Amino acid sequence: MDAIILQLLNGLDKGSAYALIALGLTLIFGTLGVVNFAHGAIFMIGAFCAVTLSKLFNLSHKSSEPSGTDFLGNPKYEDILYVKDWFGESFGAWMIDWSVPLAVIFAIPIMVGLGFLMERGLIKHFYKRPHADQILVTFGLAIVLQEIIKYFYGANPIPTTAPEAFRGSFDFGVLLGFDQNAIIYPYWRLVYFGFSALIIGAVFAFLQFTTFGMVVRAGMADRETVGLLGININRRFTIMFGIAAAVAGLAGVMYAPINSPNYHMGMDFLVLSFVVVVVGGMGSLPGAVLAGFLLGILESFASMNEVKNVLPGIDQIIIYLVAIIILLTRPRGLMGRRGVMEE
Amino acid sequence: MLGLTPKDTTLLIIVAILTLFAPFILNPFPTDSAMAQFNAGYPDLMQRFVIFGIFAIGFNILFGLTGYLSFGHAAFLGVGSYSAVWMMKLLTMNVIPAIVLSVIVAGLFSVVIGYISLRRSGIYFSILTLAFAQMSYNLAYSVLTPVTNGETGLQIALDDPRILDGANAPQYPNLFGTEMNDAVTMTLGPWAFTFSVGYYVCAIIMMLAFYLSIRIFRSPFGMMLRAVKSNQQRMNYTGLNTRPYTLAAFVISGMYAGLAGGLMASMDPLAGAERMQWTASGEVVLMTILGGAGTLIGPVVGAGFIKYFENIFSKINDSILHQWFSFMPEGLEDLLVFLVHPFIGKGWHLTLGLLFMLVVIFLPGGLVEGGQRLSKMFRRKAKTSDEKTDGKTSPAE
Amino acid sequence: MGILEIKNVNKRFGGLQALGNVNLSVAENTVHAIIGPNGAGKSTLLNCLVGKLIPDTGSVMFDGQSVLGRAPYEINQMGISRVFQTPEIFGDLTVMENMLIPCFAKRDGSFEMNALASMSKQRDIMEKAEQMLVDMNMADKRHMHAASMSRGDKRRLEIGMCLSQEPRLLLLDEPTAGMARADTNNTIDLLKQISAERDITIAIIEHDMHVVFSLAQRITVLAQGTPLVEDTPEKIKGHPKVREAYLGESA
Amino acid sequence: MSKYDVTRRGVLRTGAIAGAGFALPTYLRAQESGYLNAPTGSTVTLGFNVPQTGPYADEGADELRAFELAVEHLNGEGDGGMLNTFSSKSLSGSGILGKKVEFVTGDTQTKSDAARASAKSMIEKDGAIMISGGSSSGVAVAVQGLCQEAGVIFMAGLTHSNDTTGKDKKANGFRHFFNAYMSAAALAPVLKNLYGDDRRAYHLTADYTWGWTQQESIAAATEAMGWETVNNVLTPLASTDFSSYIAPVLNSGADVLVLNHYGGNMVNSLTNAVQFGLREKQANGKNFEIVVPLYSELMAKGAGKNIAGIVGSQNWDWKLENEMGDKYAGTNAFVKSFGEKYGFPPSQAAQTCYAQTLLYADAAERAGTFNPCAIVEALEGYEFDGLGNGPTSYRAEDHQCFKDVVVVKGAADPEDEFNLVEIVEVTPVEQVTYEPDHPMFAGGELGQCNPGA
Repeated sequence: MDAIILQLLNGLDKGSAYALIALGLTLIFGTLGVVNFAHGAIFMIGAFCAVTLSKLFNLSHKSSEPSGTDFLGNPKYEDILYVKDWFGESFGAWMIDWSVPLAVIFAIPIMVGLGFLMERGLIKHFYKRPHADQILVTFGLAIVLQEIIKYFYGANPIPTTAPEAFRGSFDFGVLLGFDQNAIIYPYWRLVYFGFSALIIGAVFAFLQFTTFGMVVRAGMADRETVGLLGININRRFTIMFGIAAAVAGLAGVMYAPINSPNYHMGMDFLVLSFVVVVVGGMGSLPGAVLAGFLLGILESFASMNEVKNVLPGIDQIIIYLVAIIILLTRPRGLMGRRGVMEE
Repeated sequence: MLGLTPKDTTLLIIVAILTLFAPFILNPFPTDSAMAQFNAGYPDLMQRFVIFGIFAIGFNILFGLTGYLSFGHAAFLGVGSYSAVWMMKLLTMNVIPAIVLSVIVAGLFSVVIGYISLRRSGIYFSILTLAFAQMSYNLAYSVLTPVTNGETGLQIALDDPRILDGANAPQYPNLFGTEMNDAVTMTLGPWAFTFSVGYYVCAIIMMLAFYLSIRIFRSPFGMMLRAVKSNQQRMNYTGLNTRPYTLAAFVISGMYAGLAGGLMASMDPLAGAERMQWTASGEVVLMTILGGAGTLIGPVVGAGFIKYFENIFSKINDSILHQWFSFMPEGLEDLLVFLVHPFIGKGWHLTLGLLFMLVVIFLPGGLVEGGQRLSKMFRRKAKTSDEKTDGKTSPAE
Repeated sequence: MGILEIKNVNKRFGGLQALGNVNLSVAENTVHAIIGPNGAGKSTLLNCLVGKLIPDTGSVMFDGQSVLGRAPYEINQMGISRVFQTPEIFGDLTVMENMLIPCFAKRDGSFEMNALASMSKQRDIMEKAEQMLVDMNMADKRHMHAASMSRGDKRRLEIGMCLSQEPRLLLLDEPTAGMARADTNNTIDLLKQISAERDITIAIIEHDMHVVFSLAQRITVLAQGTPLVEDTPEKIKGHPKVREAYLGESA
Repeated sequence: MSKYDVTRRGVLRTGAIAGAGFALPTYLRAQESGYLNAPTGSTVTLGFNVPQTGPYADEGADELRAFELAVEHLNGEGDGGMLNTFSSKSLSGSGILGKKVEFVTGDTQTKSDAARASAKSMIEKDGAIMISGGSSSGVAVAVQGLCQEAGVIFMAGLTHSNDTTGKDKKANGFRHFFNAYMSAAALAPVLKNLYGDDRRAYHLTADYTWGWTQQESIAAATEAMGWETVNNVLTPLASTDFSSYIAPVLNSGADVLVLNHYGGNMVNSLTNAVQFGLREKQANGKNFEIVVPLYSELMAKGAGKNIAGIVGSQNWDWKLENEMGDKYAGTNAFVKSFGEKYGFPPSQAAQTCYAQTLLYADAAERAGTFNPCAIVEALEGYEFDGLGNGPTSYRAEDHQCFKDVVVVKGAADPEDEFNLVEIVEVTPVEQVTYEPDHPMFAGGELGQCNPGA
């Protein structure tokens, strides 16, 4: 029982990451009709915003007096952090400790700006082109973006830590009356889950309750009609692209402490997020979220020993197996609309 | 000739000449010159050009004609490779049974996957094929290791049974005794040209495959496939059942992939699981689109383009750069090396990514369109009067 | 006994009764029009005939055989061809190829694996398609991309494609919708000619009374999913129920 | 054998044309020398095949640096590095057999296929006479097989699977790096000292060949000293998030977690395990411990603070000579020339690649020819010292090097990024030696050396 609760929790947590990425992908697809293979790269860049901020905070100058010798026997000078110089010892240390949450603020303008730039500079010219062209050009862009990151940060993962306060794990088991250590879950992952829920909620609320959102939703349903109403749908779509980029970017920022970011983490998530989106149904936001959680939970359960003993290797294929079963039983995924991306 | 229109015959002949003389064409630089780095006329790469050409030609029969975008075609290539290596382990090192089996097995595999995946269309179809291929890859890498030898890939070993081979039979892939690795090198002054048996076996098979693809493109069947892409609704209301047409196209292209896989294993008896990964499936999509989907020659051009980058650009390193620019003054040399450095060697992905973007942005029809534009430009200059709208008979060339 | 017999057909979409007890008989070699205000169920009825929708109850018999539960292509092979409201043609193909495809479908059935057959060896089909192009007066356009033609030409092509299958029943769904007057008249003339020259039954769904009254030999008026009246054009013109249905709509 | 016959049959026919030909390219004349790619000019070409793209690109870059350094030293440039400490004195800094050493590089992409394509192009196009490098066992085994077929020497880079010199061993292939069995044999006594002999271990194992051989080795070695293996869970290679595998560990009755992962898998699984707070927990009344049998500097860097206190094994460490004495001579010489050139100390991958290059060059020098069969003969059973690992021998039966294994631990408070791991102990070679027919290495034949002509 405790094992099942644990995996359910884990599935929700994994699912929240999937849902968040799929949500951004669906926003772009649903509003602009563009298949964006660079979405994973945006997620990756988000994670590198966290890395960059933490590197900025760790910028240092050398002390004037040597404090020992380095590995070659040359004198070594201690690094003195600028943030500590400028903001004082304790506040500087706090800033470094909290660099990931702080990076959220830092990342929003960067990601929105990147989104605008991508949409205006590239994607805009591809609205009327076939999906195959969109895939190719965004895939090319994804490669370029990740190679740029690799050029500056290397191929090795870069450890990025959560604030001290969120390290360690929370013992749910005790809360629910199980033994100690039966159900433990890391604080930061719980934070991530909450953060995802917040972002997903915010996106839905934005689309549901603002006039801007209403127009965009109308545009998702029928672009031509909305265009005929004299509303400048293009500008709104640019903004939507920015928002989608920000959603993916923030997902990346917060993901950084969970797994050390590396330059190809976007590609790792790309296929998965497409599967999530398609299982949810192309163009359906609730579908994307639902599918994200569903696949996250199923993946968690498939990695349980009890399951793996019966079906060896099931955790290798569960996502794809579920995708096949769902697509064969529900032609347009869980909540897809007729006629979208079927031609 | 051969049941082709004069135009197609010309194309076939041009391709045949290019393939047969590839060892010359691909080695334009003297072996000792600095530019020799760009020579691609060595057996392994030439074999790869034609093998991936076959793969892309087959993929194009599905994608270019019917518009169904499969993201899992590498699975058939992988399955073909595995069957070929198994054939060479169990039966004989002669490549014929290996290649035949790989085509058959890939065909059967694609019947199953195609039958299921073609119940859906558009992106749903793409994801179904992707899911099947990824499942095959993941399983081949782990649980199926007894069959696939997992991470390392399936290799031949000295103690394999090979029941048809006698004691003195060749130990490497061969065609009735002639080994695939045999080669003749011709030296002409500073130039060296290598003619390998394996390459010519691949090349002849590719020409056959290319010829078949022209026939398919021009046949009523090919027209039906284009009709599927154009308007499925009208197909149905014209009394035509689209499902068998698409399935047939899927299986044909799966068999092409199997053939490519079998050939790959025959040239180098190893079958690795990575051949089935989604990136490998993506690669053939890129090849086809880059060259020009739906055109006859485009996929082959795209395949050559990508393989050239992968094999030639990745091998350029800084010391080679320094050699190239060594005639320049020191500072300028360093600057140039610094500027070029991110794009070569380990940066070849970056160059490839940029090229994808440039081609798609400026040449929506792929490299073939680029070629057509160029030749049109020249023709227009040559004789402006001879402009006719005659070339419209068929968009597929 | 008509060539097409529709009996007691009902179709509901959720709470909406789209078709209620439709009974209709189309006699062989006539032009039969089905008219009715918007939302009268004309398109639903048509979709039930071609296999796109399956009615909840009732039967649809074509030449003594039920069409229900068959796929569109099977129904087509039985001898029913359909012309769409917006012309459905193979836009990426040439006009000639558009004409060839139905000829192949007529000769070879719903699927034929002729991947290595040479097009130029298909003499009979080439000639037939060529003849149909001539008949449709578009032989000069044979190398054009179908998508680049005018709407009227597309309509003519589509009708030609249907005819080259030698159907026994031709279904037309508002064939002149969105057309200029001249194109509409051309289409009327074409259909008249077809009806006169060929052994063919035509069922036409139409809004435009001008078209209906110039073509139809019998007219069924559909309102709220149920046939109101069925009669000759002359009688329909003055029928009070029809006026009511139409006036009610326009008011 | 008539493999890679570029030459034998080639020249028969080209003889006629050769009248017009002059300046025969260096690598086309095998039939005269009796082996493939025999260098005839004033240079000899080595092929360095390392991952330049993909997750192991940084490790590949470090290997490449070491190769470049080795080539420099062989050609008499720089300070000579380990040439000065190497027990064999046949290399004089004038290249190999008087020929200047040149090299070509390629990208393995950490894929068997790509690695073979790249190696083939070096052999066929550039005339490389030896291939070295690599950062994973799958690639090593695949390229080793190719080199055997082609008839050139393969000096393996970083490859840790038992199979490389076990069931997939080849006469033309040589491995300097240690293997999973040695890791296990070296770790077991240290683990016993640190954590006692009554432990219950939970294994997470990467679900591919290397992972399995390592898990098998570690389980066998730890069980022999009294540990119990509670569970072994295979994790997909493509996993990036290991939380669902880590979550049940604490409640399984285990008190040690063994991570049989490498590279990105290891960085992520360790990060996840530490995230779950396993290291602060108690199980069975003992502190919960994590073991990572195969360590590397780059992985340590990727995992950051999470590695503090976690034990593992290495082939070599740059602090070896400083901390463990003169026995490991060569280490400091190498660190000095590498550090001065690149600004940071070399990784174990760099050291193994550097040593392999020197060993090859030395073997050629001693054999007096580049003929692979002569080199095989020169390397088989060869005993040497001064390359940083202490006295080492290349066993003739399986072409595996036997030397001491370094057991390391993540530093709790590293003074800089070069001191992420600290040396716990060096397990002497006797403890890690096994019989050539040990069941974990059985199956496979070395076969005959192949000179390719």
